[in-house]
Amino acid sequence: MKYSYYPGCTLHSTAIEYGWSTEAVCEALGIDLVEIEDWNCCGASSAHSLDPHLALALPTRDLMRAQAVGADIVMPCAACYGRMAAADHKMRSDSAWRKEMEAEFQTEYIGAARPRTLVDVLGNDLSPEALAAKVKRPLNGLRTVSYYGCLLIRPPDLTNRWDDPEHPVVMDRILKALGAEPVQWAHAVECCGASLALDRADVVTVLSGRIVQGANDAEADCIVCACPLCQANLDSRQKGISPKVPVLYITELMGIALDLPGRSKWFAKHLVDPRPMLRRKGLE
Amino acid sequence: MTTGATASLSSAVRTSAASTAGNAQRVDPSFLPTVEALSHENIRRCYYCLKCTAGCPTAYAMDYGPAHVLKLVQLGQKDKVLQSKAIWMCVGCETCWTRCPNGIAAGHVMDALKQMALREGYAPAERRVLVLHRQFLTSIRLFGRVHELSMLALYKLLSGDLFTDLDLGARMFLRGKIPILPERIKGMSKIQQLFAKRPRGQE
Amino acid sequence: MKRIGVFICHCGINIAGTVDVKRVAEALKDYPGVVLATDYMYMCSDPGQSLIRQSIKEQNLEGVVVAACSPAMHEVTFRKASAQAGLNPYQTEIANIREQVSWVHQDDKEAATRKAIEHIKTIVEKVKYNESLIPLSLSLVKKALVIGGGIAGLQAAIDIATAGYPVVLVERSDRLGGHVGKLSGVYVNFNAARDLLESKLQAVQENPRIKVFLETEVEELGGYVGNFTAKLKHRGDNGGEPTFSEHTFGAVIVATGHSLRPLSKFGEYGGGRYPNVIDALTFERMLAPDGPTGGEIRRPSDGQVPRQVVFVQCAGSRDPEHHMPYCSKICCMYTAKQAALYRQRVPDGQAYVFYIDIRSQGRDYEEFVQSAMTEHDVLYVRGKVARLYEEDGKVIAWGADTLTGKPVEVQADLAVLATAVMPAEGAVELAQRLRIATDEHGFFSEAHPKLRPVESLTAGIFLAGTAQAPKDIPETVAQASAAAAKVLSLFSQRELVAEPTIAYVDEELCSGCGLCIPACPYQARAMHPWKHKAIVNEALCQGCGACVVACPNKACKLRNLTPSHVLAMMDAYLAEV
Amino acid sequence: MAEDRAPITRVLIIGAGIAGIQAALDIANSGYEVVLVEKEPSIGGRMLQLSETFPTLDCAQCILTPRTVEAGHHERIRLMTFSEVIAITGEIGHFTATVQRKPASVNWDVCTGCGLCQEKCPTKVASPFDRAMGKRKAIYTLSPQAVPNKPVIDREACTWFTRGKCRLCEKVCPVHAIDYEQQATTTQVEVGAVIIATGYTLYGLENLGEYGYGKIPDVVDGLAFERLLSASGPTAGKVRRPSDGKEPKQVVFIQCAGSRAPETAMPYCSKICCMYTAKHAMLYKHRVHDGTAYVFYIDVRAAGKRYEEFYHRATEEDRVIYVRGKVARVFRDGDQVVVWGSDTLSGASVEVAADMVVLAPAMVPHPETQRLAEMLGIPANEYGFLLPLDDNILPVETTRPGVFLAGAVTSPKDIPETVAQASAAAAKVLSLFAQWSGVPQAMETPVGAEAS
Repeated sequence: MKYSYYPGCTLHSTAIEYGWSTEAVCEALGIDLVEIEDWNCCGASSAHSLDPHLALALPTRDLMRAQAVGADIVMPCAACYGRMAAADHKMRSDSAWRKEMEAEFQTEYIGAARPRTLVDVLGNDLSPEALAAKVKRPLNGLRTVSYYGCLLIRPPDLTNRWDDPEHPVVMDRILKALGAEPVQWAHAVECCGASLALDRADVVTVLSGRIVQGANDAEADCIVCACPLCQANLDSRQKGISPKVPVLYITELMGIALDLPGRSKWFAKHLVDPRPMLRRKGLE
Repeated sequence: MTTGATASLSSAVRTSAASTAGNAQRVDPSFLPTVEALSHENIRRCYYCLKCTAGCPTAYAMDYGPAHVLKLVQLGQKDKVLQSKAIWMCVGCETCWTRCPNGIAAGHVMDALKQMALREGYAPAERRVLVLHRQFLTSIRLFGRVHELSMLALYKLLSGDLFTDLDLGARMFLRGKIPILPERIKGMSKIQQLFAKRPRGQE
Repeated sequence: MKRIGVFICHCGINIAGTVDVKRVAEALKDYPGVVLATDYMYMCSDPGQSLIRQSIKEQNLEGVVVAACSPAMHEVTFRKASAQAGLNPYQTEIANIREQVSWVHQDDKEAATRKAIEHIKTIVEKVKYNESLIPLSLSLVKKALVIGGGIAGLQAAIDIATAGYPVVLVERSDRLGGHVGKLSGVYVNFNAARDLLESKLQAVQENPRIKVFLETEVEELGGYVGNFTAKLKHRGDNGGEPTFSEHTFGAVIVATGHSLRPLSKFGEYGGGRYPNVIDALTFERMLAPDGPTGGEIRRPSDGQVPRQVVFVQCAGSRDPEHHMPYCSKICCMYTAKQAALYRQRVPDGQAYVFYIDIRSQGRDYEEFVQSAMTEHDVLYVRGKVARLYEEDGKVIAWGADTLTGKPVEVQADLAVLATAVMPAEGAVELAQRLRIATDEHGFFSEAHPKLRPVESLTAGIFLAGTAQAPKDIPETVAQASAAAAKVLSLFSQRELVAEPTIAYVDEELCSGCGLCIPACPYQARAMHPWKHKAIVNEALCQGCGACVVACPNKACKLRNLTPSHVLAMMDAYLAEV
Repeated sequence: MAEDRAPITRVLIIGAGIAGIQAALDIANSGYEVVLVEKEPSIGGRMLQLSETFPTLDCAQCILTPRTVEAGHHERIRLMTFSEVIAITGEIGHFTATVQRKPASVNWDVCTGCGLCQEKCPTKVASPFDRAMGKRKAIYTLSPQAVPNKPVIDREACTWFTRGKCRLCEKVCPVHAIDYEQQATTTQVEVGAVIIATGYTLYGLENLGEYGYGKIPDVVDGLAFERLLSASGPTAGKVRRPSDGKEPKQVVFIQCAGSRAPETAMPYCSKICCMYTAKHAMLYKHRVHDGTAYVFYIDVRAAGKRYEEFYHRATEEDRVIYVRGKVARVFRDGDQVVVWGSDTLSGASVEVAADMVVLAPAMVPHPETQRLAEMLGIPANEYGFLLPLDDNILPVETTRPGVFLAGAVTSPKDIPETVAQASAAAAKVLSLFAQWSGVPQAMETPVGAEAS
């Protein structure tokens, strides 16, 4: 299985453990990730907030460059996915815009490759049985709550409903295959506060705090997510919440289940250290 | 769009706080059609069911919920809308669009309103939000990718918000999550060309 | 040459606003055969019709062309007027200069005027070739079929049978009463629905002219007004093979009612996964004394009495993006009723109603909703609920408050969704079997939304109740009686009269090839048993002309639209172009 | 006593609006006789005053005129216009109604309806049919399409009756039909059943001082606006404001004028205003492309087939601006009418300097209906709407056997509901008559006998 790979800025920085674990897991599962050559930032919330042209042109450059690989573009970050999906949708639905962009980048847009999120690929292109067959250390007894946030599954006009926008199931399916015990909770699709992380930390503290509290109420051992910004917000805004809840990327848990080397380096990056919990569960 | 119909709006509608109906604020006639054109959203379809507000994660911290913003746009209340906190508090989570019975993406309207506010010189009600967005884009303009360290430093400096989350930043830094040196892409000339382009319709 | 009069209608400004009617009259005045060309404000009005009648007599007209609206509107009107003046009605034709000219060419008055002139000349040519025809007489079976045993079907059956005509009432399920039978009571006066229904059920049971078939559906319907043949399918006993029976009817009333949008369609409200998020009909059963809880309000998850109940209106209504664009009409009122009943039975409980607009339109309806708010202390909150989820045994509802514009959260024990009213299951398939039209949602289409609300577009088939559109019990009952009135009117005729402008076969030319038989969409063609010539079933033929096209020998013709007619019309038209 | 005589299979229908006409046609077309009484000189009622009808925008004249003409010419319908029922006695099967005909001052038996008298009459007065948006002569028909198309003289306006001068109509009438001496006449009709279909009138807007109706000429009611929109109305369908005949560029529509106001006017909802106001605003925009229409409302009540969609069309395609809130005050400012309201949704006060204001008045029953109800012993509610036996399952039946109700006489209703109810009332009458005239022939085969 070959995919064009768009890591996005955070996987080289604040979410470096997501980057490491993604690459390790994909390698172990025989997923060939071909990184887009010289990719640029998607523009994130800032571009679409301030400049509608940049908001589409920046990710379009990446879409154009990804065509060289000739496979679906996989990205671990939900926010990057949102921008790529918006840019791809615009290229497909607005021919005047497509012509303008084709001239801008001197490239024809074929549209054969579609932007997809990493969890979509891991949960849908790989059967749960195939995944389960590779599990070496089942995550027995690990109570997880899956957290999707917003842009992974919304808006349906752009995601084409690859998973249900109100009640997504893909992460639970993966976690079950890993032997974990996904728990139902109410906060799977609530917003963490997203880009207000720094400028309105008070809002993020309220929103993320509510989600983390929800995980505690569900007696979950950890929150499982698939977005660097969500992870950072949930991981960093736990003041006053007890006990603190580790927030793990789904690829990190896959790394444990597949018994991949070098894991401790990933967990050291977390603000809420997951290692005591993992130790307790015999999963370190 | 409807120049005729809306041209007459200005002479007809004034609004104000209830007590001062006499010296009500005048309305920019082109407001509604302009916002519709910029956002590509059909705001007239809103019948104000409030489902967007009810589900909006940040509405509690807004001065007007998203439904109110749409209503004020319908009523041509330009100043109120462009001076509002609401437009800066929207995080673009697309929850409103997902659920709206009339298919309106209120978040896209919020974006159009932010851009309009900037272009027309309205002071942003949430200045720090704007500063962060700007530093984020600056980072892309300089490197093609975001470099957190320089972006955050500039943000702290420009927003005046020097002390919040310093410990958090330090913890992140210590865990090696914030690289010191930026990654700079090769195709910077194209990126800078894109930045140099004024978006159409916004000159 | 035939003496033809041309009458041009202004239709107020509908025609005259675009077409220069004076010029049209002037242009037609000297056209060959035309002895009179005149215009009038409303030709369909009494003076307009008098003008036609008078002109026929004074000018000895042998043909009339009325240039006006679509013949679907007033062909009958003007043919009747001609007949009153002694002219064979089939010598009168309509030139449609409204729908086909003025309404579609409003921005080009000059072209519209020219087109109107061309159009009228074409019809004048047609009239020159028209024969005087006599309407056909068809037999009439004075027995009605009512499909659906809800309150609408019951009422229609009672009214027809009381007037003395036999009725067959078929019901798909194993009991009569439909949705009304499931309700706890009706709004405004809380009268028990059971009692209301009982009086109707009794009337049906006691009337010897009503034959009820339960567990029965209409498998096929053939024939035409006055002479429908229906094949009914009766469910077999204990899962056995179904049995069939055939009947003839003169008229059919379709009263198949409605269904509700399933909870699974509402992802943001849990999509059916939360036991304490229920639909209003389930709550209705909870309120009903003969329901599963004996009238006690107990939430499904644990049988506890809910202390906080959230009512969510417009669940799937007024939502063109995800659900149904229309308003379901009944929810505002039954929600007020349910909330008031809840407060009566759980006096220390709190009821919240989330709504968009309160639609309480009927006698005492407004007052009823007001009393729910003021006397029963039901809290009305304006705004659609964005999300419902269960947490810690509570149903959390996220709404918004109009006045503050801020989100509000209610921690409830039970949520009741007023789900959208949808057509009954299988409505579209039934419509196809009956050959009647539905709208885009599957509700049966009435002949005219204002003045023919209970007639379908197929003669002899009438509509009653929610099968046509969402409506409440009073409206449904009135509509059912109205449909019955149409049947009674029909049955009061001695025989049926049908249009003679249908196909005929020129036996000299027919080679008996049979190509016309499959070409006919109305099963009106057959082969004569021994002559080896095609024949026309005059009752079924609709005059569509498909056989004319199919016939290789030009043996099939339409009365008053023969090749001579068409060629003359083409000549007139092309002469103008 | 009544048992000795066979019941009479003839119906009296009081009121010849769309309800009365529909019931009359249903019954007459089933072979029974109808006496149709109307107090105006011609039939058609309110619907004939309308321009176009929601939600299809069919022109009201176009769809109604065939019915008025059919009723006017029907061999089994006896029209008694310009007449009122002043007494009814008897029981089901044998009612005797006394019908009083007002003096038309024209001998209708000889009048040909040529219209010359109306053309020549020198006296003009505000036309009530046009809601004073236009004028009519002292000798008049309601409209050129009137059924019957015979004029009457308005004795309060005619200068012969007021000042003893003129008699011009008498001079010009080619058939000598004018009869200034004509007296009221009474006729007794014997019927077996009665349908009351007296419809509605409009709440007196003068009572709502804050809206300035009756004081400010450019504040009109919805029915007056219908006449302005009507192709056959006083302005031939052009929207012109009453004060100076100018085309209004800003029009404010105020819903619930007298409805939903338990303390100050009527507590009930008048049901039709939301839809006709949406239609008014829409038609106004069709006529005045550069105009702006505002609708002040409390709740938008668009419950009916394709009604919600119609309302959406008004806001979306025709760009009508909806403001949620009742208007507090309307006053004159120069040649403008200023409207003070507030938008409850945004919390903002809204002030519109309009050129014209259209109020949607509450529907109330005709005062005469009360008298009829008393004569027949039929209960009415406190506002005068007549009460059926049971709202849900006996919506057209009354406490008085043989007397039925149809249309807005029981509560505000729109046209399709009225038409359905009229046919329902007809069904009840047809059922009775069928029983009285014997079971229809060939009915003896037991039903379902041929079932295999």
